[in-house]
Amino acid sequence: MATVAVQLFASYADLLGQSRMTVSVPDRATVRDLLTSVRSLPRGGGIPETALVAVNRRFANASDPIAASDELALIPPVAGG
Amino acid sequence: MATVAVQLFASYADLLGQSRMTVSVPDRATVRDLLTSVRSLPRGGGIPETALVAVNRRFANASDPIAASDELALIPPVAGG
Amino acid sequence: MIRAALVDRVIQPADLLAEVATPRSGATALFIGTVRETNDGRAVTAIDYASYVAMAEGELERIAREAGEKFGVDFLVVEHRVGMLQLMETSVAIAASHAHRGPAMDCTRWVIEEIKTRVPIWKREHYADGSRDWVDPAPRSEKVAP
Amino acid sequence: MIRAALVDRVIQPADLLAEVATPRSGATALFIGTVRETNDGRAVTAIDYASYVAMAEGELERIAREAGEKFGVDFLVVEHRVGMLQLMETSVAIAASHAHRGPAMDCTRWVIEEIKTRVPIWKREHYADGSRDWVDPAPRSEKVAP
Repeated sequence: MATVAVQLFASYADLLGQSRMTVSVPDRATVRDLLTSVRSLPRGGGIPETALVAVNRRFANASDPIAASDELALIPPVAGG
Repeated sequence: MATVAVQLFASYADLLGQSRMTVSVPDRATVRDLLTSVRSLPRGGGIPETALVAVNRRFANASDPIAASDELALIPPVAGG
Repeated sequence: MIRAALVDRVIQPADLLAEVATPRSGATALFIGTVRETNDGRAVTAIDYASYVAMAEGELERIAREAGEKFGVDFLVVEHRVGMLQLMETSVAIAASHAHRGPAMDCTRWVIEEIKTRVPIWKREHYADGSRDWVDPAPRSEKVAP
Repeated sequence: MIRAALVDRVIQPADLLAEVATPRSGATALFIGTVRETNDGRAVTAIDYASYVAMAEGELERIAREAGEKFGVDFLVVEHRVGMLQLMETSVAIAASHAHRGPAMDCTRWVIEEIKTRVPIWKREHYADGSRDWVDPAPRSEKVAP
């Protein structure tokens, strides 16, 4: 197991009551593992299994690996413009 | 025969050396007759058989009738914008 | 508010934007045509826009009205300038606003295409070599009615 | 000149137009997004735009660069505002100029569509009844990568 820091924004931040948190993920974790960990937290189930995740400020795929040194963020459906 | 006044613009005015002229057309003349008359004038052959004609400030069809009281104009290919 | 005009003064795009601004709109599209320094490989120094004024005004107004109906746009301003224009000056400006972006952008685009097809305006380009020519978009002379 | 920025001050569309003005261009297209008084039938009084700033800036710049390549556009400015905006204030402005109108308009349109798909910006609408909600364009949450 490893610990990673995750940023939360907008509705996801409201849902989990914080804009940054740390979660435990398996060794050699992927984006999918991160989402599983977040969703297992209290109220985490409100975040969709298919939520967008950014790794180092770029959108990532579910199978992309993550590391403790990565800048990770859960991205609610964007609504700019 | 009747006489009608025609306005000319841009390249057509340059071609015929005037911006307004009178031409003779048959009785019950159409737009097509007007063009035939204009094209029979000196240098008039430079105006295409299918030139655009406006009757009372609206584009007309070749078979539309014209009268001496109409505002007639030969419209070179437009190039606004 | 839908308005179209032929003008012989400088066009101020910001004024058109202000005219179509309303709390009912979430999207505004603006198109501007300007005098470009080259055309068909020749160096242009200015363009003289001539017009059959009485007809051009009517045609511009019809285009604006038709565009409003076609795209459900209530806020549309169109101005086309005539006279001698220097490089970079605005010859035409079209501003449309709508609740949503699709109609605002579609409307603006349709209006400029229609202007180029059916408004009796002609441009005489002045070239760096001292010559000048009427611009002739040849294919358009093929038909009698639009 | 291609430039994109996230800003927390008033956007001046006229400044963007001036930035893309050049004698090489014959056409300029501008798109503006503004705060609208209603959404989904609810009376809106203001919108708070939030952003993952570091990523949004990079994504805006990538979109502008991609648009420049895709449409052959050399003059493009994109500004998206964040923070609290009142009715009629501009949230996003995109100005593009090009020799010809097609690329200028296509480019502007493509940029706003991309912004709405891939830039991490969220809006919290404030309603006349005192409530407020994050705007959730539901279908977009279906996928993991854009």
